[in-house]
Amino acid sequence: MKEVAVIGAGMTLFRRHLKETGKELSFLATKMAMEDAGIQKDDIDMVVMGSAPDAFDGIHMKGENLIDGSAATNKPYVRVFNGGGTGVFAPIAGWWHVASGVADICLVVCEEKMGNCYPHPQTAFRHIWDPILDRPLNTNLVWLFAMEYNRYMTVHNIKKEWIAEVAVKNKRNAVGHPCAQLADPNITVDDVLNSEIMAWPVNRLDISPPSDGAAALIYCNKDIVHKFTDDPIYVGGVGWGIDSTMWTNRDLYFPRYVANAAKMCYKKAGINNPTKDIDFAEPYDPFTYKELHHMEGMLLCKKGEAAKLTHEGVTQRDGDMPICPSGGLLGVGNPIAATMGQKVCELYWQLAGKAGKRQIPGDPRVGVGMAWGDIMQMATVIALRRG
Amino acid sequence: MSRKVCVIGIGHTDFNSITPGMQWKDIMYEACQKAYVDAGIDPRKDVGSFITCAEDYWEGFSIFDEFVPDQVGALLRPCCTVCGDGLYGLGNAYMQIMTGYFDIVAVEAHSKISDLLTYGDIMLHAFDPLFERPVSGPVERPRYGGSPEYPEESPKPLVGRSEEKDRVHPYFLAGLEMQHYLKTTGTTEEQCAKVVVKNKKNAFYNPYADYELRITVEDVMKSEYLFKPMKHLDISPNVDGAICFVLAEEKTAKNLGIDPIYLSGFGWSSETPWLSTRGMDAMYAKNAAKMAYKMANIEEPKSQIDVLEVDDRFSFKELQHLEALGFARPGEAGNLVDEGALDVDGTLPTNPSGGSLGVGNCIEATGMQKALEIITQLRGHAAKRQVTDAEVGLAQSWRGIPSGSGAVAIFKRG
Amino acid sequence: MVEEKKDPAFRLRETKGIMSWPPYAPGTHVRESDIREKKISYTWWEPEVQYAWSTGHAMNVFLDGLKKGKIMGIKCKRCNDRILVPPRMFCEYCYGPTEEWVEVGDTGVIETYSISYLDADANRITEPILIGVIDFDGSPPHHGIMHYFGEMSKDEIKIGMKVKAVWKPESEREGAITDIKYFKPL
Amino acid sequence: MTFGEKQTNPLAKTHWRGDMQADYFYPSGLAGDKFFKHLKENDSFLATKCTKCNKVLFPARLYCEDCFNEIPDSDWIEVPASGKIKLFTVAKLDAHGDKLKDPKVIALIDIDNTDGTLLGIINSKDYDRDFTGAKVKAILRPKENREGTLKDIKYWE
Repeated sequence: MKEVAVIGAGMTLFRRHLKETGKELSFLATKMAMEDAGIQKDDIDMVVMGSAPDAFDGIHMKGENLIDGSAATNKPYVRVFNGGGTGVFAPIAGWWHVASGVADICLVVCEEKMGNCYPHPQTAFRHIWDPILDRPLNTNLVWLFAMEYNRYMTVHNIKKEWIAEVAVKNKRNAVGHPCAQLADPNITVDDVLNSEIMAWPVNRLDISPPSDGAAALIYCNKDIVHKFTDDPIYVGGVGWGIDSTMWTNRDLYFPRYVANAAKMCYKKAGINNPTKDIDFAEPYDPFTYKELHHMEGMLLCKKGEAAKLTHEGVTQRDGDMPICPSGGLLGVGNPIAATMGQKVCELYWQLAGKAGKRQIPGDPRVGVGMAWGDIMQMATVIALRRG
Repeated sequence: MSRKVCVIGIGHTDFNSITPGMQWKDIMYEACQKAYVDAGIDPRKDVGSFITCAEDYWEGFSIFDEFVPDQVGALLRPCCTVCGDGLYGLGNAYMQIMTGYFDIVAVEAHSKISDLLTYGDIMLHAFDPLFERPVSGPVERPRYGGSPEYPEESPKPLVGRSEEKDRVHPYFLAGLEMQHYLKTTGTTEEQCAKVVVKNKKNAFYNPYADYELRITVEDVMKSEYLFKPMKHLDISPNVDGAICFVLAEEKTAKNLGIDPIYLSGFGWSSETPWLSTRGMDAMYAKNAAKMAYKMANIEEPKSQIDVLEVDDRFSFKELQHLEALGFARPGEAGNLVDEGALDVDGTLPTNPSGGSLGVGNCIEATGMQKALEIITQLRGHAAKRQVTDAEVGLAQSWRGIPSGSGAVAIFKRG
Repeated sequence: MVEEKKDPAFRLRETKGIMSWPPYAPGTHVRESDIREKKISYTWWEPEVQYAWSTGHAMNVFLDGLKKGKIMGIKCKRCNDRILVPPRMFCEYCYGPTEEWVEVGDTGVIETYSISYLDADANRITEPILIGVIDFDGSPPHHGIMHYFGEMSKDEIKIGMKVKAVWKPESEREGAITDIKYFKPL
Repeated sequence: MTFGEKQTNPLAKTHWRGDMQADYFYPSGLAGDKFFKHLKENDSFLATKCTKCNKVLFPARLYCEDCFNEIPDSDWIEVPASGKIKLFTVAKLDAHGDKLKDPKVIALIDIDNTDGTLLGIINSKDYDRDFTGAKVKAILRPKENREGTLKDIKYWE
């Protein structure tokens, strides 16, 4: 197995609607990553595309449509997909392209254009449900999360106020992020609690917004990394796993699939004690409670304790265990697959000391990113380390 | 020290034009269970990772990946979807095994295309929305109508005027490509017809094929032009079916007591999605083959490869792909079919399974169906269509209209 | 358009080297009003996307049961007679085939729920929908289906509440999940 | 048989109807927006020149996909809305697989002064003619009816 290093990353603006086509967004992100790494199109051996449902962009086999924007014309190119998990899964697929020795330099591009689905991407989300059991009930995606939120909150007896603090933290963290869609330096817990109720217990500010956007990442293998940097960032380990399709046949209070994926990743990355060995984490936070749910799944705290840690400020950027220093999905935006920008690119920027205003103090060495997808069943975890 | 990847189990369902009584989950389960039995493994204990090859719109879900794990045995295990042909799945499985993370990986691909009622319209949905799709017809739904409910504050925007009533079937693009191929290489329509006759005949000896036909070149030539110069019989009809492969690292295979068939090379490549600048010369197959030949150490494909399964969703594609893969110079693949070289007992047996024309177009499982036949041939289990002394086989696939992407896989008997 | 930004080519060159990453945020924001006022050009398309999924044997029995006013499950005998509801022909835990149909009864407890002010197209509604997961009495813990709740107010609903199905009259049932109107307090 | 039991009753329900219907809105993009706004006001096309690859890309693009460089504003050129038929086909089926009332002649047209092509409908009912190489020009809608999409081209002749 070859060791894999990250040598460049790029990311576009995240907004509800962007003027650029999907191809153009991919191009802008890819070009930024290529400039960061200092490579040309010809240097790239293989390309991995991560993009979530075709039903957002409104292009069947949309991977094919994005080829030219991803510097993949006349190159080996493959698209991988697992719903919301794609944002971290595409970099995992890129990792195996290099780790297997098949490619020396691999480009990973993630793109999403949710604004194309009109009037609201919700129309596409209707079709993620089981066609026979769920769709006839006129489902709305938010229901799923509201139900999981409620189960989690009730089983652990957690106050909604504490969960709302996640939104406050992330939207404030996003203030330093040039791509952020919903950064807000002045937001308070009351704002979140008093925002419109969408599907109790989920309020409007508990949800990350649908966005357009793209992100890109470039890997190379350890043998050639000296050509690009003296202080390389390596992929320590990866993990992914899926739970049953039948989500009504599991207890939703704890994401056991996240725990499985995290254990796989930590084992490979040599992380024996997650709370100690990990300096900061980027769990997937499309909803406020999800960040807490995932912290528990990623074994960063005991079951039911994540909200308390948040309340005590441990997860702030300057806390003991910074969580979502990028601003996460709640602050920066949620273009499903392109959240690679916050979940993986951010790890690289933080570890390489390139995070600017968002930089976490104290010389972080190990960061973990995580995404979650499908119908509350898919977990993808990646660990990056310095040196 | 270096790892090698081999195929230790294959399983498939029957291929049928429709599959009533079986959900997509059921056909996937059947194919996978057969493959696990073939390999003699328990998926819940032995398989490290699972891959499915699918595209959402073919299946009817916004996120098809959700509806995969239970029936492939991947509960609480690593499992993912590769949006591509089955051969892309095999390549990714190869890479996963080479990383050392896993010793056994299962790859599944299937077609449940009979679930989809608007096949043509979905294929049009893959065309570029700005510069290609509007040519096909009206922007508003011609037949089914209806729109989601628009909120008052943001009513439906101006959608644009249309003079036309119907949308054209996207296979017109294959008609254009066929014309390009015939024109640039001097291949004749009769030569394409001979491909149809050969593949439909081979399908008689393949128990799982669904579209065998006893016809002559004249019958094909008399069939109606649907997308001139493409005739009705030049087009492969759609079929349902599922296929599963179990790949393993060499040592694991030997521990299981299996005679390995190596996946010794794979490759894939994508041409530009812009029809406006694409060459239409199957450059994707050329590039993919180059990558695969290099990996498998093949310098003289014509003499080193014994049996071939190339993509033949449209009859001319078989000839075009043979040229792109380096088995004939441009314009000469037609002579091969004239000489009978492509027959099962010829010098270059091509599509002994019947190919897509004989078995049916299995959408994303097309490459897997090809690979399935190669494995069957290399194992010597192909009965009446067995190619003698097959040691090395090549499977090639194309992702279908309107893409310019394709993959190649090379298998060697151990 | 919010603002007509510079040529992106120029933007890429100009900003190179700034050490707050991402160093720049390429992309041109479009507001909803820009679309309505046609400040940007766009193409519209309405695909026809129609399906007829094969139901398969397990779902057939389940839907047929609903028509008769029964909720059907199936046993996996290798997994301690675990009852799978909704049923399927294989068990995801042991990967073996399932057999022996059982009726699980139409009572259960609320596993979780939500009070929704959104309809399927994300439009706001004033009368909330009560929706949640019912864990059937006749099935193993945490095994059930999603459905509506009725005859209870949003203040009364809580996790753990006992509920029972309210069926449509037999003549109106068509073999669908909507043959159950909702679940009411027991 | 891999299952404990299978469907044996031919009268049992076999399928469940549903859809994935949604409406789509595709912004024309940075390059497309210029292209279509130009087409709305003029009877010609825009193309872009990649000076590095020495190619005239049509339709106009933001970047050259081969060398992956951006194309500056100065390399945008105007080209006539005419060309030569490179390939054509006579399509007889509609997207549902039924016969079209009138077959359509669809062509790939080499646009003059560029290295690109465009798909177009040829306004002709002569289904036996070989159109290859024929010179054609785009017949556009009257300016007041143009919407800034490819639909502004009525057909080619």
